[in-house]
Amino acid sequence: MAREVTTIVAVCAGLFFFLAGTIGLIRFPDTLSRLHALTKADNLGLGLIALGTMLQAQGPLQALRLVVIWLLVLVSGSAVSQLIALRVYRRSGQS
Amino acid sequence: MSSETWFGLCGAVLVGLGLFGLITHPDALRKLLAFNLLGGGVFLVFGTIARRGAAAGFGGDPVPQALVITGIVVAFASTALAVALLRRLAEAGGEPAAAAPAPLAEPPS
Amino acid sequence: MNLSPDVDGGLAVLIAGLALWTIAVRDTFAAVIGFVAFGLVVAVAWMRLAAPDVALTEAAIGSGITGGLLITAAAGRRRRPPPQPDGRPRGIVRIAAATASVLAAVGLGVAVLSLPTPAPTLAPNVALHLGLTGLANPVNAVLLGFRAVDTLLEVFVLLLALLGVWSLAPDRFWGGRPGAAQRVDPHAMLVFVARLLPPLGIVVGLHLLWVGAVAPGGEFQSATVLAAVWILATTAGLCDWPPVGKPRLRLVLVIGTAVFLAIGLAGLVIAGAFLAYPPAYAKLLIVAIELPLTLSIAAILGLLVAGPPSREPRR
Amino acid sequence: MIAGGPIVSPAATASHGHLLVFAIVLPVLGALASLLAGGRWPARIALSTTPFGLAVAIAIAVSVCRSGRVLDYVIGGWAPPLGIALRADGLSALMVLTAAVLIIGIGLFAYAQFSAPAGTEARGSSVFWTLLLAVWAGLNAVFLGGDLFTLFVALELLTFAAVPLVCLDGQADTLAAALRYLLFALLGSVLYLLGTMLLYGGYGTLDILLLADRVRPGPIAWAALALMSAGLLAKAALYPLHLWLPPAHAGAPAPASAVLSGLVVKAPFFLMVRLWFDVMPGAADQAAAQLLGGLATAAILIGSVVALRQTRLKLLVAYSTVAQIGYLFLMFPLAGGVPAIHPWGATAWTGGALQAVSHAFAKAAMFMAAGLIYEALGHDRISDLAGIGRALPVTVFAFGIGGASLMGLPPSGGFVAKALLLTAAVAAGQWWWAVVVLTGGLLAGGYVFLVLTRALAEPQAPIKLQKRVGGGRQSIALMLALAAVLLGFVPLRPWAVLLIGRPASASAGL
Repeated sequence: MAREVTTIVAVCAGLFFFLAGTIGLIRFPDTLSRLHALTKADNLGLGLIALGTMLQAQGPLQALRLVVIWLLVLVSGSAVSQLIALRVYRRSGQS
Repeated sequence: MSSETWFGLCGAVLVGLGLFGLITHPDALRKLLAFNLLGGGVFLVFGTIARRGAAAGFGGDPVPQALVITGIVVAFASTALAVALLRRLAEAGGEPAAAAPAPLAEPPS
Repeated sequence: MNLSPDVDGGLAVLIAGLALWTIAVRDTFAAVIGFVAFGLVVAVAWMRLAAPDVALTEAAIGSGITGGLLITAAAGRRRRPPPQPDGRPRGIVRIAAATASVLAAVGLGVAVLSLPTPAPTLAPNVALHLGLTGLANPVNAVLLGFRAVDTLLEVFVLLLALLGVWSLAPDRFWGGRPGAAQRVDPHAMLVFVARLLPPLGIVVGLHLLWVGAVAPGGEFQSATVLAAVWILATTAGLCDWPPVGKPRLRLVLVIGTAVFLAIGLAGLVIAGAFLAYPPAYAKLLIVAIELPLTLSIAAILGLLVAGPPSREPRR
Repeated sequence: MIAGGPIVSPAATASHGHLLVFAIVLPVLGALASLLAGGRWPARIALSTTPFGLAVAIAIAVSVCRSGRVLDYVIGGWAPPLGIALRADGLSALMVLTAAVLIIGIGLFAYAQFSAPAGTEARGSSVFWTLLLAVWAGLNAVFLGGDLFTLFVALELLTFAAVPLVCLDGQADTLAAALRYLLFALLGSVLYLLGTMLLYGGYGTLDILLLADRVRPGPIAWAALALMSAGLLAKAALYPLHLWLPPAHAGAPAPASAVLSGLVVKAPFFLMVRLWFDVMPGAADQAAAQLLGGLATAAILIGSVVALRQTRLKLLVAYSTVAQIGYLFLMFPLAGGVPAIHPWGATAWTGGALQAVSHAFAKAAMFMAAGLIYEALGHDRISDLAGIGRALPVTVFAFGIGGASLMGLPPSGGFVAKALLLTAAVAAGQWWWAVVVLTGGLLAGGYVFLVLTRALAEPQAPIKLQKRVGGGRQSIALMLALAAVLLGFVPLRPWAVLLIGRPASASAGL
């Protein structure tokens, strides 16, 4: 029972962060602040959802897979936001 | 309405949208996008038919599922060849627009 | 998954909406982004249609590599916009196109609704003969067993598409390397990722190939992951595309189809028919086909993204 | 029998069935080898593959004629509906043979143009020979495939082999033509694929023979027929979906044009025949067949008139292809519809098949001749052809007798084909198609004579040839044109072979 409740709480919290990130993406004025809203919220949101679903996993191997997925998204997300930010930075230097 | 019917009708809508885009968009890259949507719709119809054929403990009929995999790969190859043609055309100084008048719009001369 | 059909209805509407956006939006780049999102949602739809093999393929090829290809093409156009086409098609063409499209969609919808119940299916037939292929994944049994000749011809088609792409090169570049010359910045973020991911990607790719015998996965999905690793590494500048005239590369490209054909022809002698496998060796032969096939497909997919040779070969 | 499978009665796989596999596999092997070897090898490999391919084609034809029934082969021992069968009926055997003979002719013709200079690997030659073999494989797969999805893959194979042939020269206008061709072809394939899948959803098989038993008129059959026909018509360039063809066929190098116009457009036509006569003879009603006939009429008349107005020779020949494709589709209102079997059906069927073959030879010869003229003069403006008849008499003669077959002048293959269509139209009481056949012949006469009178005219100043054109290539063009004429000398009776695989009552009228 406690497992189920933890799962629900974690996934709902994760969804909240996703929602916040999406609102930030739409509402914030410039690329850098959008990026800031998106990455923070999404990394945390996905982490919480992974945590919640891990409790429902059948066996440690499946749980491990969820952790790996989260780590992969973290790596690619941070890399991509670095690249976008770098490009914005260079462009602003030019103009 | 059952799940697979939803996706089947969605496939029909995609076919219509793709067809419209393919005929009316003047830009060849947009035509290519429309072609891919059209293909996606066709594959969803496959998916509907596969799902309806669930039997013998399989969640769907594996034959159409296998055909879709073949279809997706062939569609990718088509897109790659078309993109290469588009880029080469842009380099050769030809205008991509010339390659893509709406098929029905040109007088036969 | 026991979600109600309403969820699938919502998914279907979302897919149609993304498609509409892709068709209607003015900016080409935005349309491409719409298409990539479309592909990802369609992959979810394939999971809901109980077709995980197709979902993997759609996510990897239909959305992933195709999306990457189209994004690159659209981005190239942003830098150097094409001359504006002389006006949109005339009104009458648009009306005719709209009529034809609506007719096609409605006719297809009617046909979908009048599909017979109970639906005709080959699933029991596949189940009955699955054991003879030595595989437990029915989709791969169809691709490499019952309908192997389709797959054989399809890989040959992929090879031809690559030759077609190469043939677009100007004469002086024939035999040279595709893509622009790379300059590596060892501290760049992309290089870091490109060093981090390949080992994992290769493990995942080989895993997909291996489990394909019993679970979702197989040569196409595996090859796509391997190709993606290759594309990432070359984009980051860690390695360069090979010259297209290189004999060893040609061998890698051809070997999948060649081995497939050879084992198929051997079937004429050992099993009495082209592409027949004796049941005792079926799984062994299929693995012998799959390994070189995955290598060839991965190489072809990667080079299809790389495009025609664009640098002069070293003589 | 094999793999303990689902499997076939021994009678189902005929003893010479493996010939069908070889017909497809042989060119694939050749293409793989030439891609692998590179350098000067592709031409040699392609040319040394052709005699074997011809031998296989002859063996298939002999086997079908001798046994008098359909030759078939079950791949992997997995019988349809689970597996895939290859089949050769009379028409397939004829088309496979035509393809083999033409590929040899085109290969020999191309050898002078596309043999690589020593040492290096040239782009054009390497690509051309590999693609030529691939086109051959695709054609044989289309003619022999017994499964609708295998036929889809074969069509795609043909598309990917044909499109790059259009833009081998890399000029902006041929690249644009290739792109347009590709888009039309892709639209055609995807519509065909959709129809295929609907048939599977409705009837649970993709095998042509099994479908023929199971298909019933209804929304699914109609939707499938409409979608697949629309797709195939786009690929066959039947009016009004013909706009891609003239720039593509006229822009390609001469041997490639000969392949594209002579053979490649016949593949979607062949599939239309399969679809309308084999898969669902009952589903299409007379109105649909009359609609196809109407499109065919428009193609013949508009294609011919536009050809008359061309100022460039290669474009004229290409528009003539648009018109001649129309003749092929006259077969549908005359040999098809409900009820499918008329006494005159066999006459129209034979006429359509002969038109496909004689046009293949005649058009290949004419494109070769046009290519040689272009090479010799450095241009192909029709108004400036004067004197070429004296400079290249063999070439102009080849063009002329190829054209005679297109016009339907006796004795030629084109004459027999058109006479059969005419007879069928009169016998069917559908006299309007007879008028179309005759008018089309007159118009063809117009554009052929237009070229010939210019070519045979006395030049004002003696013409200077840009380049010497060898006698070998001229005589190959001539031989193909003669082949188109010789078809007219074959007595009618042996053509009954074409009806192998047709319902028994269909052969009554010949």
